[in-house]
Amino acid sequence: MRLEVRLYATLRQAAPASPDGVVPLDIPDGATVAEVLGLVKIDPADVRMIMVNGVAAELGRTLMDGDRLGLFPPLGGG
Amino acid sequence: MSGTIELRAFMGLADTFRERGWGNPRQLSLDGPTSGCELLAKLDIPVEQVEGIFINGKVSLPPVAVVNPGDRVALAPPGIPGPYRVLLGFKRKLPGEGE
Amino acid sequence: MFYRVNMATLAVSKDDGAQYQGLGGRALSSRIVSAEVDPQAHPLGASNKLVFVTGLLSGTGAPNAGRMSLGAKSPLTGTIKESNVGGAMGNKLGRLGIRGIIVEDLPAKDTAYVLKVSAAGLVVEEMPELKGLDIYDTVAKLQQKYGEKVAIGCIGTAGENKMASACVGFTDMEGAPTRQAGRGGLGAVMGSKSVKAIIADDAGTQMVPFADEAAFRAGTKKLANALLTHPVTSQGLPTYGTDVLVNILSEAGGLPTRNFSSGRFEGANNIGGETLNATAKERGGKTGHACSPGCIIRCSNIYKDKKGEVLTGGLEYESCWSLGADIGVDNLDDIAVMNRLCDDIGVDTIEMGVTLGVAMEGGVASFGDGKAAIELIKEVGKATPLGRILGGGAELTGKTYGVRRVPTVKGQAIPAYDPRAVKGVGVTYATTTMGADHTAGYSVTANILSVGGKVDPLKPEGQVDLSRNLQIATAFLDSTGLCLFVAFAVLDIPEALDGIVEMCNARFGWNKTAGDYLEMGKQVLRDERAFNAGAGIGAGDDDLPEFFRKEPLPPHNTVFDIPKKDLDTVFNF
Amino acid sequence: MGRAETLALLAAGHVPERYRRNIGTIGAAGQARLLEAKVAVIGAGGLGGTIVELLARQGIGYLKVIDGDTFAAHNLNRQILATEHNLGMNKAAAAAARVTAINAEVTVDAVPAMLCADNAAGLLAGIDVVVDALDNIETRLILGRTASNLGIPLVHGAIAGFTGQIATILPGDPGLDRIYKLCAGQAKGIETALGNPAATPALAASLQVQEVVKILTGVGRPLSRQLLYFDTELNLFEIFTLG
Repeated sequence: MRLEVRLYATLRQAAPASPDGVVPLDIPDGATVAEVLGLVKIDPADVRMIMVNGVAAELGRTLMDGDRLGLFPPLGGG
Repeated sequence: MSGTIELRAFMGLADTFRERGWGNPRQLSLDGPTSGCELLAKLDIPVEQVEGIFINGKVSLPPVAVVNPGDRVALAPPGIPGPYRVLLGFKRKLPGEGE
Repeated sequence: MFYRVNMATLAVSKDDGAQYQGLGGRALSSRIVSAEVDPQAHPLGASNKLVFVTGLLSGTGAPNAGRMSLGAKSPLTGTIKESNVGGAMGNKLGRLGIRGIIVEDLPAKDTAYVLKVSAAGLVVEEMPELKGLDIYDTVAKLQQKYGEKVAIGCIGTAGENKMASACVGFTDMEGAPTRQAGRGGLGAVMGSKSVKAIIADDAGTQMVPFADEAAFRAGTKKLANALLTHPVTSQGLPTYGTDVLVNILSEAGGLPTRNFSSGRFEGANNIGGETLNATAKERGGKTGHACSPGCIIRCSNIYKDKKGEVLTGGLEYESCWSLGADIGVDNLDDIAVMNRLCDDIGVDTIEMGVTLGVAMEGGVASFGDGKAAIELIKEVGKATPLGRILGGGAELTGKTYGVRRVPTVKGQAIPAYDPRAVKGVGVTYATTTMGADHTAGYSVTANILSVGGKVDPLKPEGQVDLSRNLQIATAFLDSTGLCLFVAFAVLDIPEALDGIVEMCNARFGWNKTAGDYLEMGKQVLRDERAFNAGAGIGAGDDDLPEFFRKEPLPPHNTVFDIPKKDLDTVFNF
Repeated sequence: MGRAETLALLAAGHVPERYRRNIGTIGAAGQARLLEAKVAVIGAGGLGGTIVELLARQGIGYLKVIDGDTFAAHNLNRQILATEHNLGMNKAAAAAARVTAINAEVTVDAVPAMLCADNAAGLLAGIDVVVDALDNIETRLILGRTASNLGIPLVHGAIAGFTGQIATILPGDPGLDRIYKLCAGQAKGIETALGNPAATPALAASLQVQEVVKILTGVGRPLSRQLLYFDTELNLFEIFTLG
């Protein structure tokens, strides 16, 4: 099944071929967010917010065909 | 039977008195016996700003207080701490109980 | 976790205190003292123990849960004593997972020890350079050595000299020693064991564990909401502090004036909260100061002198009264100087002020002479013979000068509500296990115990029942680590009590009801009564001094007329 | 003119000149609500400086500015309150001085201390809206928990590089720990690598101020249970649901 992964800020460095941070990705059925992180080679420790179709989600969330997965690093500055 | 009362205000009401340029204590003349609510109306102080009225050192609640000329009167707003609320008789009404 | 420190061997041991499960604060300190101290022990001897304990909610970050308890047999009253204190330490000890520190025996040598507790454990350090220092200097030296973030409780020279009115001073959140475990002379017990200070450093600790964190937060919100909406806790106390009571009690004819000879003070307004607040504004001091972590009531203050220098902090109603009206002084600056001296030397301000009132009655100085009063307190600091008499408290001073009107119960000075005009508190003074103590029966739980104020403060009817229920509820609140002032909100907003019950349950995974917690309060009083009986202090001692029954108090000209036999029924529960 | 007089004028339907350009969006009643409101701004750096500036101009009646830090040269690129003349000055004190210069009707309290678990509840009691303008995650979580315990709406903002995020957490909403859920023990975010350029904090701060105004006046729809994320490198502005 196909997924649209959107990488924000520093996480875009994980997909240098997609400078806009939008990475289409084929994944096995029933894959979780954590497994997708492995596929795109992003350390879960660098991800602080996960959005699936615009709604906050967890690492263990099972993804569906056509889902849009947003991954965010932590922003703490002021 | 008219005469004056000696009126004091505490806590935030003391600020009100000062802002209005009133003395604290303030001498106020009354025509005769005056209810607590009438007194507060005369002073243009909303009744909800007064929890208890001391009349000669004893606490009354505004709706039942009666002030007579010659009395020493003091206005206590809500928000004064201390055991007084039970021990001095401010706290009269229990939840679910009438006056 | 409990630490035991033996001052004779300087050995420190650690255990889980299985025998004290389920207890905190006053319930815990009184249980330890009644179980482990011989009631016949000399308060300054090897058999007495000094305990520092946290409350059930200490360290949780719950609103106003920053208090802790000290316990021992009191050198002032000869009774059991729980002295409750705010400041920064209760929270830190709670975060460190400490339920109690029990200090035992007497040291072999005359020096100054510091007990330092941190995540690494408790160590005893000898710091002879602290000996002879008063509290502000001691704190400054300790902060130099251990940093400004530690919480400190220490004694001054009054404690070192084992004066019966010596307190233990604790630092607030800014590190100023403005909070005292004031009553009952526990500073002298600490001095007898040569413990100059106790220090808590909570660096590296995590949040305390909860059996059910979500339920705990829900309870927290109920209490916080009540405190933030009740006019006493959200407006009156933050703006004016406790000192706002001076005018009120004077108006009610219950403000003891010139050694309890009148109930109304003509200078009340000069020393009351309204003036304190205006002075703070004018000089850049502060009202609305929080003394302990999590405090959202913020009744404390910082008082500056005419030059704008910080003079003292935590200037409370009781101190403004004792060092003011009770000695006829109507000058807030003089009172602030006296408060600072008492906090520095380390004596209880209530005991000191009442003692000065008795001394003035005995002709040592004139009522209203603030400057003379300041000099007399300095005598205490110098430990001259006169200073030692005054530091020994009101009863000793009364005997020394042949004064007939000595306002004490079981040797402890009566606080700022005259029992002839506020009779309910008179019952509490007469009967509490602590010696005269106004906080032993605060205005709590009128709703849950159906003891609303159907009482007339000038009449005897109903006062015994009122006092009984207040004492029980207070004993429970003193066990939680919550500040007693949450009681104002609890009185009118039932959800506040629900919140307290839910927090205690969710902290430990209990399923107790409000009734169960009040049972804990009753058990506290039973423990304390049993200890006092063993010490030879029984129902016969539960009364006020004779003059309260004989001398009418102006302006209401009433006497204390609750029959002794009725007082003896307070503990029928 | 003092705040009391302004409030009396507003109640009588007259808008003092200094607030006239506010009225088209929030109305005279809204302006009165702002003048009666108490807002605490935690942090007076990149975000907080602009927030304080705008809140003072908007006419918030009471501001409490909490920051124990002092200005240093590396603040000059973005912190609107930092100047070459006040390096070394406490940030909260500088904010208070700026507020007084802008709008004397605003009562301002400067608290020259860092917010921490010990003092948070005391400092926030009685406040109507809290603005998170902090620069580290650890303190943000303390702030979030305290605001939640006290039932105070919180407007969160954080930045790093070209990116920023804003969220409003009303009492009962999922809290800041939802946003920083996986951050336990991590004090800082990617700003340590990306830095904080001049415009990003101002952009985030403006959005935060707009949230405060909406919460207090009831006008518009706050970002409750939502998070606005912007990435100006790609001109992305996206709103996510926090659930």
